[in-house]
Parts: sequence; C-alpha cells; structure tokens
Amino acid sequence: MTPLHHYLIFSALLFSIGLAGALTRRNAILVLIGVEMMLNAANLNFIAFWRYSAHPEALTGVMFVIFSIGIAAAEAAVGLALIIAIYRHYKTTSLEKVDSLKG
Amino acid sequence: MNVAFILIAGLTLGSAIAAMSLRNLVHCALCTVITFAGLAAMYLQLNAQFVGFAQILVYVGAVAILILFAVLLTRNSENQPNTLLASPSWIIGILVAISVSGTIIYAVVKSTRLAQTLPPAPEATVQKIGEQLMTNYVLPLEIVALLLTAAMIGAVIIAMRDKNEKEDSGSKMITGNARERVSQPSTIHHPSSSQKTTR
Amino acid sequence: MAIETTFQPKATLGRTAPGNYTLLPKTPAGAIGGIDGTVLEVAMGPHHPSTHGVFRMDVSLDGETVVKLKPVFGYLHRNHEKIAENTTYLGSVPYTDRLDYLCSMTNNWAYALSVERLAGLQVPERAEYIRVITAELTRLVNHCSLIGFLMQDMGAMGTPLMYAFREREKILDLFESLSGSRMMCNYMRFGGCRCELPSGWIEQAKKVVTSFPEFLDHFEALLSENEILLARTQGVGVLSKELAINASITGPMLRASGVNYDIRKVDKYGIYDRFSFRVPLGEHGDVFDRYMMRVLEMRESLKLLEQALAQIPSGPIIDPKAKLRGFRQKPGEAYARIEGPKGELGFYLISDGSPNPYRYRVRPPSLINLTILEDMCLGQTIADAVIILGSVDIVLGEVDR
Amino acid sequence: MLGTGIIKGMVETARNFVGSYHDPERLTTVQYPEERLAPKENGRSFPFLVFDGNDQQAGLRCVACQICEKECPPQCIYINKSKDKKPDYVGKLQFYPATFDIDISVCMSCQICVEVCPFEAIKMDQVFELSTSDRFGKLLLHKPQLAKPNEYFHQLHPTDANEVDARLGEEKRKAEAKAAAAAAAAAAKLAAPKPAPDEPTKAT
Amino acid sequence: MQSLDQIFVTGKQWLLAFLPEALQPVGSILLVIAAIFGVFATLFAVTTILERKILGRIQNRFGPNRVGPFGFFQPAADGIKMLTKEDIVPRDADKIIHFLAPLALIIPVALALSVLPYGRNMVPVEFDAGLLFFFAVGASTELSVFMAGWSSRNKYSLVGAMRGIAQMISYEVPLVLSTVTVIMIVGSLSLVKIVEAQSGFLFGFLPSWHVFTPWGFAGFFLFMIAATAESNRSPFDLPEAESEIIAGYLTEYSGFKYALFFMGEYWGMFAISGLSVTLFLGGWNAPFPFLQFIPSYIWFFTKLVLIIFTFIWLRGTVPRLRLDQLMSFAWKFLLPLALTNIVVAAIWFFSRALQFPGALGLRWIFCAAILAVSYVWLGRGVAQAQRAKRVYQYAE
Repeated sequence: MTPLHHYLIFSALLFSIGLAGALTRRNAILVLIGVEMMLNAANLNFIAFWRYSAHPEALTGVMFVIFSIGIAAAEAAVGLALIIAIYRHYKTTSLEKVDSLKG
Repeated sequence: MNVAFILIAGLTLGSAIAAMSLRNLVHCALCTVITFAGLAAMYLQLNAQFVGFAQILVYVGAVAILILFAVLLTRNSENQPNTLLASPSWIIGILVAISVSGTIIYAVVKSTRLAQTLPPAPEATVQKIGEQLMTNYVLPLEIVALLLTAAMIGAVIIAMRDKNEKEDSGSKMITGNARERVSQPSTIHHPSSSQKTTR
Repeated sequence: MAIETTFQPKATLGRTAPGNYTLLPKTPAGAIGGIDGTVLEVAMGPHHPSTHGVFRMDVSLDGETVVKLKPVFGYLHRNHEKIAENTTYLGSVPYTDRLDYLCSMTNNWAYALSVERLAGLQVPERAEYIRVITAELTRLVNHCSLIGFLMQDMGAMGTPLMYAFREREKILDLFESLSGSRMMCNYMRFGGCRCELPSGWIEQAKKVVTSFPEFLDHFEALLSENEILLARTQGVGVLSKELAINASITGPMLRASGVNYDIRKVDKYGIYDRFSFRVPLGEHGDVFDRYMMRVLEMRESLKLLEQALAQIPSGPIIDPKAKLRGFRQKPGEAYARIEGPKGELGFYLISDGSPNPYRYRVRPPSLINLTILEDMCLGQTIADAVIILGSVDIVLGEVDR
Repeated sequence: MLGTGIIKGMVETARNFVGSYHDPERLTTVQYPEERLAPKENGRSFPFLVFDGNDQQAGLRCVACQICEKECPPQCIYINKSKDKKPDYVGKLQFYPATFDIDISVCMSCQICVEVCPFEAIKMDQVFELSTSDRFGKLLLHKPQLAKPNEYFHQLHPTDANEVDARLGEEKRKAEAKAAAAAAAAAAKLAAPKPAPDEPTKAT
Repeated sequence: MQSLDQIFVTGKQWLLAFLPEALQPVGSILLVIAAIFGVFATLFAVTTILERKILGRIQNRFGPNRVGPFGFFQPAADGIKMLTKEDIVPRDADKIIHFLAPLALIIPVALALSVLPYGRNMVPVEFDAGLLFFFAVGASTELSVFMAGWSSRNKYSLVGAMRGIAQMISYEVPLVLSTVTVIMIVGSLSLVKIVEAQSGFLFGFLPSWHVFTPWGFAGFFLFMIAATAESNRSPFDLPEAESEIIAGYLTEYSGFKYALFFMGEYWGMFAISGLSVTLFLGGWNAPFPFLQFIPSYIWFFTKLVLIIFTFIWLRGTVPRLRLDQLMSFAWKFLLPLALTNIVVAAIWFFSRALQFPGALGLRWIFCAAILAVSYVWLGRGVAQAQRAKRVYQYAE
C-alpha cells in the first residue's frame, strides 16, 4: 500500500519540474508543456485526496479532474494556435524575442 | 511502499525532467507523452479508471499530437542553441522550483492530518460518473462544452493563415511558370460533323 | 529551362567513410521542410514506383500542393537516332520496336511508311489490311494497359491492371503467332509486311475482337462509375484546348481537350478512308476525359477491326520492288506520320544515297505530350500529379530514345 | 446515390473471384516450370545454323558470305571465312565459316539475319532457357553449338522448312541435271574432237 | 457442449492450479498474454496468406502457391526472409525513435486486443470502461506513425506521417460517434455487457444483434468506414500510398522492424474488426438458436474473418482517395451522418415505450427513413462534383 503523502510528494516534484521548465526554457512550446505538467500534478493531487478521503462516493475529486482535463485540452489547443500565429509573425518561438506589442 | 508505484513514479519524473531539459523539441514532446502516460497509470493505481483512460485519450491521443504538430509547424524552433546551465535565468528558475517543492514536501511530511489509511476501493463506475455529470455537475458540463467549442473555433481562427499572405505567395509561385504559354491559339480546322451519344 | 551541367558537391565535414567516398553533412533535425509553410522539394524518381520507368519529377510541394514541377528525362537515352543513322534501313526496323515497347506494330508502320515515301514503294492491298489490323490491335493493347497503369497509379491494387493484361495477352498471342515475338514484333517492312498470316490467324483474331466488347463492358462496370475514380479524375489535370494546340499535343490527350484531330482522318494514310469509324471527343480535358477517350477509342477500334477482318483480300504482301538486302536510296527526304496509340508518331528521313539514312529523326508523341506536364500539375496535389502523369501515357523508351 | 458505383465494382470483382475457381478463361496463368505453352510455329529466340545430313561440319549450309554479319543491327555475329573451299549441297565448291560466333547476350532476336541469308543457312531457334552464371563465355555461342540438323529445323518451323527443302531440292535437281548435262556434254566432247569451254558457276 | 465452449477457461484454471497461490494472478496474466500473442500471430500469418490468395483470385491469378500445400507455408518463408534481412537505419535518422516506433505501435494494439470478449467468459481483461480503454490506447497508435515518419528523416516518410496523423485524427471522430449509439442503447461502456445485450433472439429465431436495427446498421456502416481509415486500408491507404509516396512512413524500415510494423497494422485491423463484431454483430453470439451448440469463440472468429474478407475484397476493388477528399468525406459526410444516427438511436430508445402491435415495424421504418434520407442528401453533397453524367461527342 502506498501512503497518501507519497503521491503528494510525487506530485510536488512533478509540479516543480514543470515550474522549473516553464521558468527556464525560452521556447514557448516548452513553456506550455511545463504548464501542462503543473496542471497534471495538481490533477494527481485531486485524485489522491479523493481516493484517500472518508467519503469517496461523492466523486468530487474525479469530477474536478474530468473538468480539468477538458479545460486543459482547450487550453493546449488555444495556446498552441497562439504560438503558431506568433511564429508566423516573428518567425521564432523564443519568448525572449517576442517582446514588442506592436507588430 | 509499492514497487509499481516506485517504477511509475521514477519513469514519470525521469521523463518529465527529460522533457524539460532535452534540446530537441520533438524528443521533449515525446518524453511528455511518457509523463502523461505515467500519470494515467497513477490514476489507474488509485482506482480512477475513467480518469485514467480519459487522461490517455486526451493527453496522449490529442494534446501530445497537437504539441508535435506545433513543433513541426514552427520549424526553426526545433533546435535550440545550447544555453549554459549557469545563466541567471536557469539558476533562478531552478531555485524557485526547489524552494516550491521543498515547501510543499516539508508541509506534506510534517502534516499529521493527512489520511494514513487507505479506505476500501470506491465504486467510481462510468455509470456513476455519468449520473453525477447529468445531475450535480450539469452546469459545469455545459460550460466546459461551451468552452471547448469556443476554444476550437478560436484556435482555428488564430491559426488560420492570413488570406492575403497566402494568396500572394501562391500566385507568385504559379505565375512564375509557363501559364503565359497560352497565347493566340492557332486553329486547326477539320470537318467535324458531330454526333451525340449518351455515355 | 536552364540545364544544370556542373555538379557541385556540397561542403563536406571532411570525414571520409571506410570506402572511398565522402559523407555529406548530416541532415540537421528539421531540415526537411514542407510543413511549416516552407516548400518541400521532392525528387520523385528516377526510381519511384509510379514514374513509368526511369523518369524524374522534381516537385516542389506546399503541403501537398504542387507549386513547381520539373520533368527530368534522359535516364533511358540509348542514342536511337544516331544508331539508326549508322545502320542500314532494314536494320533500323527492330530498333523502332524498342521505342514504344507497348506498340511495336505502329512504330514499325510509321518507319516503314516514311521509307516507302522516300523510295516510292507501293504497298499491296493485303499488306495494307494487315497493317490496319495489327495497328488497331496495338491500339487496344496500349489503351488497355494504359488504363490499367492509370488505375495502378490511383492505388487500385492492380486489379484493373490484371484484367487489362489478361486481355492484352490474347492480342499478344496473336502477335506472336504472326511475327514470332510478343512485343518486339519487327513485322512490317518497307513495301509491305514480312510474312504471310499463319493459317487460322484471321479466325483467331475475329474471336478476340468479338469477345473484346464484353470485356470492355465489365471493365467499365468496374471503373467508369466508381465514385472514387470519378472524384479522383474529374476536374484534375485540366488541359485547355488552346494550350493543347499550342503545345502541339496529339493523340487521345488532344482529343480529350475537345480538338478534332485524328491523323487517321486527316491524312487518310494507308487505307483508313475505306473504313467507317468515329473519333470520340472530350470536353473538359481532364484525366477522366482522357480515360474515357481511351475506352471509347477502343470501342471504335473494334468496329474498325471487324470491318478490316471481314474485308481482307488475298494477294501478295510485299511490293516486289522492295529490296531488303543492300537497300539504298537516291538522295532525298521524307516525313511520314501515323496516328499512334499515343499520338502523332512521325519519322523523318534524309537519304544521301548511302545504305544508311543521313538523318533520322523521330517525332515521339510521348515526349511532346509530356512537355505540358507542369502546366497541368500546378496547383494540384501530389497524388494528382501522379495520375496526371499516368494519363499522359508515356513510355520512357520513346521519351528518351 | 453515393456508393452504387463501388458496389457495382465489388460485384464485378466478386464475379472474377468466383469465376477464377471454375472458369479457365479467367484463370489464364500457366505455371511455368510444370506447365508450358506449346511453342508457336513462328516463334523466335536466337539464331542457329542449319546443316544437312549427319556431319555438321560437311553439311553446313553457310558459305561465309558475311551478309548477316553486315546486316545484323546489333552486330552480334562474328564470321571468319575459311581459306579453303568445300563442296556444298549441290556439290559446288564454296567457302565455309572457319569460325561462326553469335553473342546472344547482344542479339535482339530480330530475325534480320534469317531474312537476308541467301542460302537458307541461318534460322531462328525457339529455346529460351539459356540462363547461365557465365556472362561472357557461355553466352557466346560457337559454330558447334550453333549448328543444328535440318530435322531440328523441321521440328521448329515445319511450314518454312518444307518450303525451303522443296526449293533447295529443286535447285539441287536442276544442278544435278545441269551436271549430268555437262557430264553428258563432256562425254560427248570426249567423243567429239572439239572441246567445249566450262560454263562458269553462278551463285544463286 | 458446455464443456467445449468453456474449454479454454477451464484449461486456464487447471493450469493455474499447479502454481502456488501467490503466483496465480501473475500466471494468469502471463497465460493471457501468451494466448493473445499466439492466437493473433497465427491469425496474422493466416491473414497475410489469405489476403494474397484472395487478391490473386480477384485478379485472376493463383496467388502464392509454391511453399507448402497451396502455399500455406508462405508466411513462414516470409517471416524467415524478414528476420534475416539486413536492418538498415538511415544515417541521418533519429536512431532511438526510429527503433522505438514499431514498439509504440505494437504495444497499444496488443493492449487493445486484450479487452475484447472472445467468447463466453473469455475476456482477457475486463474493464468497466472497456470501450473507453480501447479508444484510449487506439488513439496512441498515432504517435508511432509520427515517430516512424519523423525519425526516418525522409521526405516521403514525413509526408506519409502527416497524412497518417491527419487521417487517423479525423476518422477517430466518426469512429467514436458511431459507437455512442451502442453505448446509449446498452447503457454501458463494458464490452462484455454490450455483447450480453445482444444475446437472445427476436421472435425466437432472429438474432437481436445491433446491426439488425436501423441505427445499428448505420452505425456499423459508419464504423466500418472509419475503421478502414483507422487501419490504413484501401481505399484510405494514403499514408502508405506506394504510387505517390513510396511506402509513406514505412519507407525507411526494413527487416524485422518492418515486419513488426506490418504485424502491428494487421493487429490493429483485427482489433478494430473485433470491436465492430462486439459492438454490432453480436460478439460471440450464434446467429440462430439451432447453431448455439457451436462454441462461442468460433462464432467470434468466424465473424472476424468475414469482416477481414470484406476488407480484402474492398482492397481489391477500389482506387485510393485523395487527401482533401478523404478529409471532406470524414467531416462532411461521416460526421453529420454519425450525429444523425445518434438522434435516430435516441428516437429508437425512447420509442421503446410504444407497445401497440406493429410498433416495432413502425419504429423501424421511421428510423430507417430518417437515415436513408440523410444518407442520400449528404451523399449528394459529397459527390456533387460528378453529378452530371458526361456525354461525349464523336466526329466522323
């Protein structure tokens, strides 16, 4: 049996990896991947807390994760579309070079 | 502590680190896939079957493919110049990440209110989830549906190529060729008494 | 079109492989374009499954759309014309078989016709009939296999091709019993034909001709109404009437664009004026029209064959004045053309009195029909380019000579 | 309606699928090494040399006139004329080929050598299983490999062979008659005092 | 008869009894894995030879008939040839991904095969959400196509991979939507429950399979078209269109890796055909009551082979579509029809309440009419380009 705090530690590590990536990498796509990873780490917390809760039949955690996955898919689609649009304009995906508001 | 948990956690964290640190973006994206799949395995371990399958379906089947497409569509971003590990942004980023994870882990380890026992496996059948979605969560469901539609349309509009831009390049390419060969047609005159036949 | 004459090797990294060749630099990741709006340059050929031999199309693709296409040929160049200028008049006949190796009979005829024009030979009537019969059978062979290959290019797993070949075999059997060879017939001679028809040949040919329409009906039932085929071919590779005329396209391709031009009707060479047959005309000039032209022409050829097989007279088959050994001509020139299955096939000869022609020139329909390829393919997808090439009906032996 | 054409096509292929099990018209494949097609009389592969009688050296019809060597489009025939002469089938003295080689790796089976030969000496064979691992030696056929008896020619091309035999027999008969006449004349000449000049022989 | 039907189930239990208690779950899993690999590797071999023979007969040829009796050892010969071939990896290829791509295909496909019910009590892994699992792992095969195409560093491979991904993503939508009807009617995602819902006979002799209802027939039709596209079979074999892009994403594969890809594609076809058997053709149920003595797994595999035969037949008949036509077919024809079918299934479901005599016939006719009208209407939209029958003129 795996205790609850192992899942929490694991999700904290995953979150920090995503955070580190999002902070350090310059490529917009990688930043997006980092954000997705943080989101997933949070989802794992929801599931873990649901599983270890006293009243799992309420399905709250599961429901939250289902909605979260749905929204993450939308977020990824819009985010990547934005990245592609930016790339068309600036010919780069490096966030450091995309620094002017005026085209 | 479970062997399967250690294996999955190790694989997931390892691929997550690889995804965030490899130079080739396609490799990063493929490592992300492993991370997502590992998380799905975690969900399955936690008896959340439906969420696990949804995770694979959405993240592996859709988001990962989207990311790969984005990588290919933004070509010269594929190879990043090697940035030095010692550059200030790296140090700051990693410091922030370590401090965040340290805080959370400290809190988790020190916490006494966390459940220490695993309750019996809950019944999270698809039917129950469906019922919940149609009763308690019907409003969020509608909102998510709306959001997804809006996001889809928005993504299509954002990513659509500028019409003028495309027409310019297209016509340039085509007029560069032998279209002008059609000058005055020389005529061939032959007796052509024609006759119609249905085919 | 500028011809690239010098090959400049790309800068190497200075590494040498164990052999004696230098390695080109590695393709960097993402060096292959084509997805992010850049142009993908693909060399289709010379060894590509659907270029009908050794032919190359240098294609530039925007996504899947062709934005530039450069046909490159010459991989099968065999110096045909120069060889013919150093060979006797008779010795060139077997070489003409190898021009368009699907239709050796018509190639023979075109060459024989130009030598006859040069030498003023009279072809006996029976030989003329045999020529018409073999030429129309050749047309059936060619159109049949062309449709098969076109469907193969379209991805039909070889089924139409196999059916077409099954019928083609019957005609090739006829050719074999007549001339001794299935494909390289080497049958016609200036002044007539090489040998008399074997006994029972006419009956056998009649049997083939009468059973052919049934095959065509089934062939069309398989193909002509197939929605996928219609979707793939209609409106694809449109060649306008004006462009077709200006690019001197001939044959079924020209008629698919709606131009009424058939040398059998225009020149009335041989004895084509004795038969009643019609020339089908297309309207849209797309791949479907080119396909239908072939089907309809096969039906007309069958009518022609029926008449010719019924009317064939007896008599000599070669002009007694025609001399095979040591054939020489007084100085002069001649051009003769026929309506080959692929288009106008002409031979131009200049004689200087020696046993060899002084100048020998082929007007190959395949090559000239191929020149318009880029204009038809621009703006279409790569899959269309393949079937447009297939519908042009080329044989590389004739294109490159 | 969408799909009717495809269904029509599928009916067509199903007919062929079923038909190939019982209709020999549809399943025309000949399984080559076990089954063979009967050779056509006009069929041709590579040339061979015809000889009369039993001795392929003495009976060879070829007189090394080298016309085929000149006319051969790919120039795959190599002939060396003999220094001496030997009598041919009519008993006339002729040259014979000291060597007669055909490189069948170059030959394109066009039959032009057969057409131009004035002596009916070269004909087309029908063998085609000539594959060998030796590209140069085994595909260069020499006179002993090329020479085949007249019976073989009869077997391959009976119509043509009968025609040729009739013509040659006629010539032989004429020549013999002429020879007999000449002999009679000579005998008469011997009997008579006045000698008659020898008539020069003419090649046909 | 009961014992014959359950012979594999009892056999497995008998074998497991030899193992100690603790190892029994592991042993059970290993047995199942071995069974799946064994059965489907054999089926793969049989299908390759059958496909070549059937295509040959369709094309009036014999097909392979040299190795063994009627050429039935041809797959073995092919296998040996594949194994002994040189494994060529392009110099510029991304070697790791190039190596992993066939595995990334074969693993999800084998996983997908493990949730199908092959007979009564014969489902390797029973999930409550088996159908969802099937689609989840099915969706991840796209990754392998991408990996193969991208890592080969070949233009044809890349074009093929792009085509493949675009096609698989597009056709996943009608594929999933056409199964929604079954989920609606049965009320479960469990494949075992779906098969059980199709057992029994209407009026005592007609099988109550889903395909014999209007929505079920339409769903089966849509599912099979989408399945053809998902498994890259003709006429949707664009990712491997040999006349256009050589072999698509497989261009740079040779030897064993190619064989693995090949097997993976066939397994994918088996998996998706097996799913259609499960969803629409009554799974392992016998078609008639008097045929019930034949073991259930035989019925499953008979239906599977029939579907595979149809795939081969179709492959022998039709030419290939073009990419844009493929896309418009998915989005403009299959998707609206699938959505209509969902509405029809809902009508069917809620009109169950009608109990007057002849209600079944009325429901049938009403639902079929809706579907037929929308089929004709949508079909006209898709094929509007070739509506006008062409008339050709002749010159004398």
